[in-house]
Formats: sequence, structure tokens, C-alpha cells
Amino acid sequence: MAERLSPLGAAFRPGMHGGPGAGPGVRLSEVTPPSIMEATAWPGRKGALAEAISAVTGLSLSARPNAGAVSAEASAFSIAPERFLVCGGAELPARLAAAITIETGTVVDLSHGRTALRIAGPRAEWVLSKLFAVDVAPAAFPVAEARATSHHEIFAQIQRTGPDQFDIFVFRSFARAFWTMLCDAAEEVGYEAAG
Amino acid sequence: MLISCPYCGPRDLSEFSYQGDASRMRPDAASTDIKAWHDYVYNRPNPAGPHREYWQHTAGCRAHLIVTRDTLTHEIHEVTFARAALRAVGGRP
Amino acid sequence: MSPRRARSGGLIDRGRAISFTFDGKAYTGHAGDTLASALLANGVTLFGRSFKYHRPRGVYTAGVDEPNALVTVLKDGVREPNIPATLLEIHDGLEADSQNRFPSLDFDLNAVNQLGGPLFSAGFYYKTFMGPVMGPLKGTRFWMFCEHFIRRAAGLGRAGYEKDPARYERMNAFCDVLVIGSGPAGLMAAEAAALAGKRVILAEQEPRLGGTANWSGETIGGVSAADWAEAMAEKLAAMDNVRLLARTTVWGYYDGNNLAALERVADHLATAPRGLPRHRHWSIRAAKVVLATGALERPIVFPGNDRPGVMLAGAAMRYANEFGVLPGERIAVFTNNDSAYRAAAALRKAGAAIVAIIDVRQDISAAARKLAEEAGVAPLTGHAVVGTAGKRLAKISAQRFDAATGRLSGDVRPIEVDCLAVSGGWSPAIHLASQAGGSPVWDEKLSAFLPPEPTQDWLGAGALTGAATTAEALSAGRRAGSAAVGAEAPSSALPEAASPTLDPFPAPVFEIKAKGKAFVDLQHDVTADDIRLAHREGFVSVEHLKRYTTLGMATDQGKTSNVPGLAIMAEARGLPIDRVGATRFRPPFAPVSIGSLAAETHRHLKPDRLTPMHDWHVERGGRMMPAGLWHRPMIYGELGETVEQAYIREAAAVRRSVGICDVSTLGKIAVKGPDAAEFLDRVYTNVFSTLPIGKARYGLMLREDGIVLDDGTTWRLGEHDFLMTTTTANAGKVMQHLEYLLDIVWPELRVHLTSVTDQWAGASVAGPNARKVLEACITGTGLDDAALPFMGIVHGAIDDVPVMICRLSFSGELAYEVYCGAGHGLHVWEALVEAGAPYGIVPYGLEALGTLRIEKGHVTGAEMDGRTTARDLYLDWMLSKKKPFVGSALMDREGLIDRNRIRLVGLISLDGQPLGGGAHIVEKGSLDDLGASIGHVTAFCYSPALQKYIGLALVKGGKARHGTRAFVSDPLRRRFGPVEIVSHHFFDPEGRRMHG
Amino acid sequence: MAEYSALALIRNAFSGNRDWKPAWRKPDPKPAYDVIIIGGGHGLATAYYLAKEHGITNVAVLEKGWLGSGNIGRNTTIVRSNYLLPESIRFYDFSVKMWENLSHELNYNVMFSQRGILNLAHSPAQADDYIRRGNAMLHGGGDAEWLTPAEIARKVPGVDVSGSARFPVVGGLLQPRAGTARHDAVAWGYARAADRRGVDIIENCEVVGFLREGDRIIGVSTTRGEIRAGKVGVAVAGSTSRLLKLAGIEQFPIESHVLQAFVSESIKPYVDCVVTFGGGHLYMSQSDKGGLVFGGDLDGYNSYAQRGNLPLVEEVMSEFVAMFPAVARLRLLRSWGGVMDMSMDGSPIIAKGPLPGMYLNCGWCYGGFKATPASGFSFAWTIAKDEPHPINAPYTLSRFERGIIIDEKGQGPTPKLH
Repeated sequence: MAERLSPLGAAFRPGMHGGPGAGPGVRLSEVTPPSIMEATAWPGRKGALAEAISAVTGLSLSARPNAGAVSAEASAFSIAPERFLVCGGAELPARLAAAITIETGTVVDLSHGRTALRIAGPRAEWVLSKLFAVDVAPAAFPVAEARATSHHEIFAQIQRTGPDQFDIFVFRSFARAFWTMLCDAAEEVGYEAAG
Repeated sequence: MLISCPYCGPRDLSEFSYQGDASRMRPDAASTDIKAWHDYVYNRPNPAGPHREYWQHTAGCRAHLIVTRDTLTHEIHEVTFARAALRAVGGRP
Repeated sequence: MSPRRARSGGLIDRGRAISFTFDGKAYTGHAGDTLASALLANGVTLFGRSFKYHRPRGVYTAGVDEPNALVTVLKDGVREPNIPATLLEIHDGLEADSQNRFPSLDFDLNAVNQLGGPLFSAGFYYKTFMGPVMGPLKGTRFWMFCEHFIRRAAGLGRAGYEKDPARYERMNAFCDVLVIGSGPAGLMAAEAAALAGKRVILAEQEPRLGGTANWSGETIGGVSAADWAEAMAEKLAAMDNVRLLARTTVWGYYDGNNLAALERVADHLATAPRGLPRHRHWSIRAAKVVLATGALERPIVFPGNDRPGVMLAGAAMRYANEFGVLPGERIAVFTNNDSAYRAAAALRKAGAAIVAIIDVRQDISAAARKLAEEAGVAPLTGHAVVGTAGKRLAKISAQRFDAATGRLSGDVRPIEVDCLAVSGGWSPAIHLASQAGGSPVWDEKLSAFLPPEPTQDWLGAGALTGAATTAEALSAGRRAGSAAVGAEAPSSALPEAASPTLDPFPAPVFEIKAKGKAFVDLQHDVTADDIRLAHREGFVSVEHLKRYTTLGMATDQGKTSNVPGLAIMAEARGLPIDRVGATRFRPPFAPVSIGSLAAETHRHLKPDRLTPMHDWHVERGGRMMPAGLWHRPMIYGELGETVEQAYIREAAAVRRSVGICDVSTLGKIAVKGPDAAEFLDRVYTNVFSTLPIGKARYGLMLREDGIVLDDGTTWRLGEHDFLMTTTTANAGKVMQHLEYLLDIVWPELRVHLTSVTDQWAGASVAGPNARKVLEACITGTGLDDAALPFMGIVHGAIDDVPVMICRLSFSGELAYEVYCGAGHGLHVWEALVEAGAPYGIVPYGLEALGTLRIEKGHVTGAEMDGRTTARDLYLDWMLSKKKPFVGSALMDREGLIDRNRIRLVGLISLDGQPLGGGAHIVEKGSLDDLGASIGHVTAFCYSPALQKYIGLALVKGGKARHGTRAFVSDPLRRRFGPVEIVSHHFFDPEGRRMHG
Repeated sequence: MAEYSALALIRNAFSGNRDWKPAWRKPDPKPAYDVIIIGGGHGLATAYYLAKEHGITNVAVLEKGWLGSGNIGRNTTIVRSNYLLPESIRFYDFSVKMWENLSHELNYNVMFSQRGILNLAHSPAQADDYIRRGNAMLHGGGDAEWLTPAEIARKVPGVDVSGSARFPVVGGLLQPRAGTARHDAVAWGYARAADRRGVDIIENCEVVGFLREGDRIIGVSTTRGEIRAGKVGVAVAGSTSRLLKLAGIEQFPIESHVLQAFVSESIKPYVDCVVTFGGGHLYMSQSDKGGLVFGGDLDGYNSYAQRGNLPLVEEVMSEFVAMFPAVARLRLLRSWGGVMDMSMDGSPIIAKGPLPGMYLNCGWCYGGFKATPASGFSFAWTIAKDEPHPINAPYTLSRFERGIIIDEKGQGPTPKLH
């Protein structure tokens, strides 16, 4: 089957850019996983949904707001009161659809609809603060939590996947615009765009 | 103004969409009482003081919230999920 | 050595010389100088011209309150007008020009305005320039003629038209405590909060932290106050939980403890490093705020108080202590309070001669007397300054004065001076506190407004709250810092501050009434007499005073003039000052660059939204146009083609053979759940629960008021699984509408909605050969009428990519919408184009799309404009009578079923000319005699199928006019011509082609 | 009475400006009037026309604060009639014609300057919309012109007409007869002219209740005592719902919303006409003092607070620099908020009722200032004759129930969008 194309196009320019020279403040990359699913529970069924997702992905997922879990193969984050964003391999959509019955909730395949961009490095919090009005300090936004927010018109789900690392899921059609803005914001601290 | 979304926590006003007065009562779908429909669609109490109103956290979890806010001071007294609250009373606030 | 630079002292870096120009002339200053201090050091006293009378003006303050010394900075190839020289740090290569003068600062022709002084009294323009009632200048003409000159004389600096190349940036911040002001109180507050482990932001508008400590000349903790402040700043800077923001003015206090601040990141640099913004706009959400914003000195109003060489006493002291600059060599001090005595002593110590201290009070404190001794002069108590002389100040006149009655007596005594330092007391900088909410409180003894009781989460400390001494500021600051974080105050001893025990209360003297113009608002040239005139004419409330005289409306926002102005009005009215009213302060505290607030959007207003096939369109000559945030091809231009030729070619190709169009921008919503069908029945006017799996149906939605909201097709993919499409323009609106209904109106329904617009790339393949094109590349499904009937859906693959195909038509041709995962969109698109090559497949843009739909009479946003009903558009057949739906209750109100409403028709141009979108329809008339409009053209095109210009229109009566003649009337573009009103179904009304 | 003129100005200049008289008296309220108008904005114009056109001079205008403290003194001073729907064109064109003679009529220079208003269009669809509007104006007897981007660049230097703009300008609709006026002068001019005709203008007089006889309104109780009246007009845009509650009307098709306005620092003449940005929502003009006066969308929620929010400030500035990229280098001097009477279709209500003895003038959204003369004129007519003038006949209260909506923006009953 054909390769899935990145939406970044020519806006993706690998290498070092901007900044004062003493190494990049952040590293920027596209990390869209093979599968992205949105799973939503009926009222009162979020726990059951979390269990079903855990069973499929091997993650240990709780129903706590904003909480998530990450493994080498998969990740899942709560993104709304009854909703999770689940990422994984190519087989995920079919397995998740099978595991989540209509009595628990529904799943929607967004593998092509969302693009994940990663910002990592010592100045990641600083650069993100230029774009998002959420508190990114570690105490307020710990590792393995997610935030749904937006940069102007661009809706974004931000997952903290490491002390200095965030994965930002944006709508595919906005990915190039957002990438450009991310690069622009990172210019002050210097960035490396990497594949 | 910051609104404390019960799911996302306190967020900037710009993440929310105002959906207006939360005291309006939609007539039964089959009702042909034009007066009642007119009141629902067009009339508002528009109080100066505490106001129960709907906000959607459009740029966040997308849930609708019932916010009690003072229209004289913009102080927010209470925020709850709309759907849960309305389900609890059978859709009739 | 500059003539006015003191031999030693000041915090400037004497080792670093900096060159700059003012009005083209080169000067040298030192690192740490402002433009004001550097020019003063060079002996410059004339800085600008006033607003109305173009009077020469010198620098009056040393900070944010400057009314006079405004300059235009020329940098980055653009002009930045109205920058106070007192806030402008010099850097190598700085170019600044004076303003509001012609031809030069020294000789300004407009100074002739001064001669007409009494004529240009407050509000004079309301009383004249109305012109004759009759004749050619009646109406507004005479006024507009006069206004032309008034506008040219008014205004301050000149702005440029070149795009500002600078970078601006927004920064979001969160903290437990935001401390505003880094004087002794602010530093202590920040330290106390930081030691408790809380996140602290300390904002200071000056480049150097310390506030008054940098120029008070006091000692704190046994060292000079400036050194103490520096040590404190270093200590705070070393703490992880503290962010220090120098050059940062907190200018707005908004609801929910959201504060706005402007950081001047690069203004002081000759060239900004790459990626660094010029200004950074901080939006700060603070759990608590400590306001330690200090106090601003205010003048006494007296005749000639605006002459270059007159300045505030605190400013003169600051120039001496912080910048090592003497504002004069022979200085007199004029005061109603003790604080000016410190200035006198400091100026003397820096090397100036203090020739007189003129005090309106009869009795002064011992501490003040001692300071006068240090200044080397015996104070002239019970006296007042009644006049000044000299092009730049050369002489002042003093006279005996009774502070209780305001009466002058005795001989006028001339005193030769080159600088007069004036103090009329201090006004706490309550601006932010007032913005936060509540009314300021007048303190009779301090003759000042104190901050209101907090209505948001802030605490005040220091001079803001009326604290008179540094010792008080230190302890209040620490208390506030601790209280803000709910911690015990640090146990360490407070640093000791040694300051003289001055009398904190000024004499309530605001104005010396004598002959001559006495200015209250220096920048707007509002005099004390103007205020009395306003009173005489009944403009007596503080707001009327402001509006009638323009007092306090200038760029300094009345920081020096507010209280004296109120006091003069209060006296005229015979009321205490607080009964006249207090000004309500509004954001911003000080002017803030518009670019900083636009931040990164200055470079690109809105993000670009691109379909998966975007780059292909651009490469193939697609002329892209905005459709909301999307970019869509309008046409694919071939060499030498006009837009019209291009769309005709594209549309004709679709009718003749086959075309392909990117429809990825259509809104797409996954509607899932056991109640999905029921839900759709409620939101659409027609029925969806009967739709079989694998079929699509066209649907119409209304608003609750019965007006059309949107249309589109919805596909049933499973029992509980629908894919709804919306128009591109209304995708977001429809999503919100549906979410609202589910959350609030029918919370019991089990339906989930997800926007999948971006998940799917969509290509519409249309034309008689469409099926052949698809058959050439599809696998896994048949496409004949049995496998894929009209409005049917099949799944298959194109070049191994899974696709979903729905046979539906917007063009009236046999057509298919091919959907695949967006990441495969370009791949599938290219496969389709390749498969279409034998049939001459043509990509078509929005213009051709529009042409095809007009020929078919399909409606879009131009017809569904938020005012039309289903009946207006002849879509009544879609209004189910079997069930209620959103909008069904109100759609039959009398006004919405009126026979005379404008309704959809088709138009054919009878003169072979285009119809023009937005043209109106009339029954009769001409361009010279416009008839009554009976409707308007919503869309038009040249129809390749009909070989005519045709259009859609909304016309009164609608169908009833079919077969009649009318005229298209477009006087705006000088077009008038005959049309025939016909059915909007122009082409193949039976729909044979799309079913074929 | 001191007639205002150039001669009077010179005469007074020689006498030290000591002889000017108060612009209006400050009388105590009388126990009863023929007509009371609540609200010192449109109410001033109403009182003036009651006296002038209908000879009804036993009139009081009650203002709760200082005169002009309501929206008449808090707007961005634009006067125009560039509307789409025939009802609106008729009404606002009538108003513009009154503006053209207002300074003479009032003997007070309200500084109405017909510098024109230019609406920039940024897509072919928007251009069609604006052309439709321009043609509607011309057919309705008004004035309009269509400008190309090149003509726009000549008329308004500094506007970004480049193809690289995010929303490139494709044309613009100009109404040459539109312009700006000095808002305070309008309030003061009407107050002075009404006062000279015998109307009592009573400041600092807040209405706290209505006097009733059964259903009928027969006066008001105020912070300065009870005042009886044959007829009571309510013209309190921004506070309509509050006032009607005092009369027992709990529900009404009005929401109160905050609109912020902004002014930059003063600069030399920079832009001559009023310009609006179609790539968002923004309007701007330059005042005679030199400040760029501008505004955008509502803050978007019910409010009586006259306090704006920060995100909206940022949004407005973004649009401003998109339209005029050079203004990034200028500075915002002041912002303020006003409370708007947002109606359900964006059009006003000027009608008799809803209670006997009461007359209502409200729902101006943020377009009330330009309407002041026509609003006052037609409201006075309605009060005097107990029937509407043809120009305000469509602006009924019953139109919502009857579905005879006058929705210029096509946004439906969502007040924040009008």
C-alpha cells in the first residue's frame, strides 16, 4: 500500500535553525503514529472503556481526567470527560473496534485526521508557552498527562511524554501551519528539525 | 476572565464559546404553542447580577458547562457539566 | 565632558560611550542613560512642542509620566512616534527626532497659535466652524474645510506607512504571585513569597530593578540603597522559582487575575539577535498580585509652569542620583511638601547651586530645615512662584503667599535660575488597582487617592498605599509577599533603612493664581482657566471636565495633571475634591505597542488550512483563494487564459467528458451511537432513520427560528454509524449546533460526534466518463448501477489504497465522491488523474464548480444567507410532515410564509452580458432612474451548456415570475440590462445525466 | 442666550471667556411632566424633537449619571447608512440626511465630517455581498461606490492590498456621505438645544421604579423623588432589561453585551476615511485630535460591567495590523467598554408599549450613535402621535413573534453575533 504522506511538505526543513548557536534549545519532529483512534464512552462507562483500551493495548489506563499511559507500542490519553485518544500500530483500529461494544461506547478512526508533532529539549516549556495558554510547569502538567487546548484556530491535544518532551496532536489540515509557527517560535532558542 | 472547566481546569476565556442563558426551557418538540417557542427562542431575562449560562469549552474538552457568573462583576460562582446536570433532571433545568 | 554631567555618581557606565542623534545632530551619552538624561547631560533643554499652542517644552519628568519630551524613533526603516525620551534607553546608532514642529524644533511656525490663546479656549470648536446655512458651503462642507487644517495642526508624531518588519511575540505565564514594581516594597514582597517556595514573577518597567532605591540616596541594610537593590535582584535571579522581568510594564488588570504586561525585549539593542522579538506581550495568570507600584509626583500649577527648565523635583533628583546629570546649574525648588528638600540636598551634593527653596507653607519640619541647610540655602517659606521667563528658563518670580487663602501679596521677587524643580505632592500609582475594580479613596491628609478595597486577589505595599518611608515600604512589602502565599513572614531581621523623618503630608495647595497661562495638562495644553471655563459652562463632573477640555486624554494619560485638575474644579465648585469624583482608570496603564498585542499574528493573521492535494493544485497552476481558513483552487489557469475562459473550459470538460475536483474541505462529522438515526431525524427536516445502510441522502437543517442553517449529504455506513457532510463554510457552526443539542436539549440520546473533516481526502469525479475513469483504477467493487446506484456507497481500493465511493452529484453529471485517508489523498488523486488521462480529465476549481451548480440550480451559501427559508429556496419537499424537527415550530410564522418574500429563480441574460453577483433586479428603470429593487443576483456564470450568461436570484414572488422579463440593475458597476426570469433548474431538469 | 458663532468666540476672547453661560440648566425635577424620557442619549434627541416638531415642551429627560455617560459618549463615532435591507437603508439614510444639517439646527458644532466609510472585501463571495449592499443603497436612494484595490491603495495608504495578505483585498464599498461626528458634542448639542426650548434635563436622577395605575404607567420614582407623567419614554440602551424589570417585564428580546473600543496615541493625519476590515471584524477612523479610533467584535457574553477582556483586545489588534501593517509600531493609548443593547435580529425596537403609557426605544446593538437624530425624531413622533413614523414602523416588538425579522447579518436569534 502507498506510504502515508506527511502534511508538512516543504515546510519541513531538516537541520539546525535560528538561535544563538550554543546547541539547539529544542528538537522538533513529526511523530504521527500508524493509528490514532478516538474512543468515547457513554455516561458512566468511562471506566469500562479504559479497561477495554487497556486490554487491547496493554497499557494500564485510568479514567482520571487528563491522565494517560505510554508504552513503546501504544499510548492512550484521556482528552475529554468520556473520551480517550488512543495511538498504536496498524492493527489497532480493528482490535479496538472489536473490543469496544456499542454498550460501552464508540470508536472513530483518526489515523489520517491528526498529525503528531514532537517538541523536546531544555527550552520546550518556554517555546510552548509562546503558543499555548496552559501551564506547562512540571508540577502543573506532569509527565503522562494531556491537555486539550488551542493556538488561535488550531485545536491541539498536548501530551507530556517526557520531562522535556511534548507530543502535540493537531488537525492534519493545520499541521503545516502549526509546524511553521512552532519553528518560528523556536527560532529564538535555536531548533533542530529532525525526521 | 478564566473559567474553571471541571475537566480541564481553569482556562482562558478565549477557549470557550458562549451559548447564552441557561434558564430557557425548550418546549416539547411536538408543541405547536408559538408563544412558548417564541419565548424560548427570543426572550431573555438578561439579569444584572448572577446569571446561569451555557459555555462550551470548544478549544478544550468540548463539553458544555453551566456557569453561574455575575454580569456586574464577571465573578464566576459555579461551574458544572451541563449534560450531566441536565440528564439528572431529565433534560429540564 | 558634557556640560551638565556631574563629575561622579549615578549608575551609568561611564566607561562606555554611546553615540546617537537627535534631530540629526550627533551626541554622546553613556550606557545606562535614557535619551532624556543623555540630552540633558549635553545641555539640551528643548525637547518638543506642545499639542495645541506649539509652545517649546523641555523634559518634565524622568519616567513613564512624561508629558513633554516625546520623540519619534527611526529604526528598522520605520517610524515609531510619541516615545517618551525618559523611557528611551540610548544605544549606538539610535536616531530620534523631535515632533509636532515645522520647520524646526527651535522655530515652529505653528507657535503662532499661542497668539490666539483665548480664542482657542476649551471647547471653542463646538461654538464655531459651522459655516453658512445657505449656499455652496452649507451642510458639512465649511466644517470639513476648516477641519482639514485643524487635523494637520493637531496630532503629535508622524507615523509611517511601511510594514513594521519587527517580530512580536506573546508569552503565557502562570504564577502564585505576581509582584509589580521592584522598589524596596516589591523586592521584599518577591523575596518573602519566593522563600516560601512559591512561583514568583517580579515585573519592573525600568531596565534596572530597585525603583526609588536607585535614586533615593538612602542606605538600606548598611549599604547604598542601589547596591542593596542590586544584591536583592541577584539573590532573586538565582532562585529557580522566580522570574525577573525588567523593562516590563504591567499595563492591564483583567478579570480573573489575568494581567497583561509589555516587555521591551530589544528596543535598547542596536540590533536584535535573530529570533528575539522586539516586544513580548505577557499574559499572566496570577493566583495573587502584590501591587508595589509606588507613587508619581505631581506639580503645582502656576503661570509659566511649562517653560523648558521647569521639571518635577523628584525627576531632577533622579537625574542627579541615577544618571549623574544636573538638570541645571542654578536650581530653584518650589514645593508644598517636604520631599522636594531631599531633591535640593541631592542636587547640591551632585554639584548644582541651589539658589532658592520656595515653599508655600509657613512652617516646615525640622528634617526639611536640615536638608535645606545641606542644600546651602534658607527656605523662602510662605512664598510661591508666580511666573517664569526666558526662552529656556532664565528667571522665576516669587511672591509672598498665604496657603490658607491662596492670596498673593508683597513685591514680586525675581530669581535667576536655569532650572526650577517643582513638587506638588505625590499620587500613589493606583492605576492597576483601579482597573481591578472598585473606587479609589480620597485621603485628605495625603491629598491623594488611595487604592480601593480589593475586589480581586491583590495586596498593596509601599508608596501605593501611602507609606511615607522606605522602612515602612520594606516591612509592608515583606508582609504582603508572605500574606500573598499564606506563609509566615521570614524570620530574618528587616534590613534597616536610614531616611530623614520628613512630614509626609503636603499643604493642600494645587494652584498659584496669578497672571499668565498656567498649565494643568502640559501635553494637551489645558490651562487652569480652561477648567474654570468648563465649570462656567456647566461641564462640572470629572468626566465632563475630561471630555470638554481634553484634560488627561493625552499620551501621558494625565499622570501629572489628574489631581491638580480635579482640585481646581473642586475649588470652582466649592466642593471637596472627592465630591467632584475620581477618574476611573482603564487599560493600558501606559501606551503599549499595537504590534505586541497582535504578537505572532502580525506576520500572518490566520493559519493556512490545506487539503492533502494542496501542493498538486499549486504546481498545476491552481489560482488559490481563501475559503474561510482553507485555500482552494478558483481555477487552474492555462497560459493566456482569463478566469472566465478557464472556468468555461473546465466546466465544459465536465459536461463533455470528465473532470475532477478536490472536495476535501467539506465538513465531515462522524455521528455514532444507538440513537444516531433518531438524532438525525430531529436535526434534519427530512427523515434519516429509514435510510438503508450503504446509502446516502441529501439533508437540510434549519435553525430554531425556522431559517435554513445548512445542507449536505449524510451517509449511513452502519446501523449506528453515519457520516454527515456539511458545507465547507458551515462545518464548525454545524458541529457546535449538534453538540449543543446533544449536551443540552437531548442529553438522554446516546450519540457521539467526532469531526473527521481531516481524516478523509475527497475527490469528486464528474462527467459522462466518470464511471469509466473509476473503473480503470478501482479494485474490489463493481460500479455498475446494480452495485452502485445513485446515492449508493461502496468500498474498494485504488492502487491498493482503501477508498469509499458515494455516487452523488452536485454538477448534475454522473459523478462520484471518492474518499480515502487524507495521508493517501494525493496518491489516490494522482491515480484518478492518470486513469482519466485517456478521457482528457480536467481538474476544475471553485468557479467551474459554481458554474455547474448554477446550471443545475443547486443552492449554496449565497442563497442560504441566514435569512432564507426552505420555502424561499423551493426546498419545501424536504420538510417532513411526519415528525417535528429543529425549526419546525417557528418556520410557519406569518412573516416567513409571506407571498412577497424574495424566492429563488433563475435568470438568463438577454443582452449577452454577464449578470454580476450582487446586482439587483428591477421591473423597470435605467441607470439614471433606478427602479425599485425586487431582488438580487446571488450567483452568475457563463453557462457553457446553455451558451448564455445565466444566474440565480432571489426575487419577490419567485416562481410566479417565471417567463417574465425584468432588468438586472447594478448601478455600482454601471451595468443595466434585460433578463428573463426562469426556473432555476436550467440544465437537464429531469436529472437524466446523473442517473445515466 | 449666547449664540455660538465665530463672532461670539472673538467677543468672548476679549473678555477673558468670562461670559459664557452653562450649556444647559440644572433644574430640580418638577412633580409632573407631559412626557418623561428616561435616558440621556437618544432621549435628548427625542426631547428636542418633541419640543421642536410637536410643540411638547413640558418634558423631562432623566439621566442616571452625568449627561452623556451612556453609549452616546462611549462609541467610535461612526455615522453611516451602508445597510442591506430596505427597512434599514430607509431609516439610516433619513438619519444621515439629518446629520448633514445637525450643527446648524442645534447651533452647536457636532463636527459631522463626511469623510466616507470604506468596507474592504476579501473574497469574491464577500465582494458579491458588499456589491449587493451597495446596489441596495443606491436603489434605496443612498450613495455608494465600488473601489478596486488600486483605488483603495490610493485613497487609504497603508492598507495592505498586496496579494500576500492572508485575506487579499479584492475591492471595497465606499459610502462617501458617511463619516464621523464628535460624540460628546452630539449629547451636549441636543441637551443645550432641548434646554433652550424648555426641556428639563435632570442629571444624577436614576429611575428606581414605575408609578402605575393598573397596567398603565403614570410616572416614575427616582433617586430624586417621584415624578408623574402623561407618557414615559424609555431609551436606555444597555439597561433596557433592567428598566423593564422595574415595570414587571421579566423577559425581553434583548441581551446586554460589552463592546470594547480603542484609541491609539495621537499622530499626524494618517487615514482620512473610516475603514472596515472584512477579513475579520474591525472598524477604524482617525479623530480630529489624531488618535486612531477602532473597535471589533463584542466580548461575547452578557455583561453590565463596562469591563473588557484581554483575548478580545488581542484579537482586535491582530486584525488591525493585518489591515494596516504599519500600525504595529504605533501604541494603544486607551481602551474602554460600553454595554450594548443586543436585540435578537440586530435591529432596534422603536414602538409604543409594551405597557400602556410606555414607549420603548432600544435594541441598538452597536449602531445606535449614527441613529441618534432619526431615532429621536421617530421616537418623538411615536410618543406625540401614538403611532409610528413610516421610518420606524418596521421596528416593532411584535416582529419576532410574527417572524417579520430584520436581520442584516443573517445570524438569527444569537445576539452576540449581530
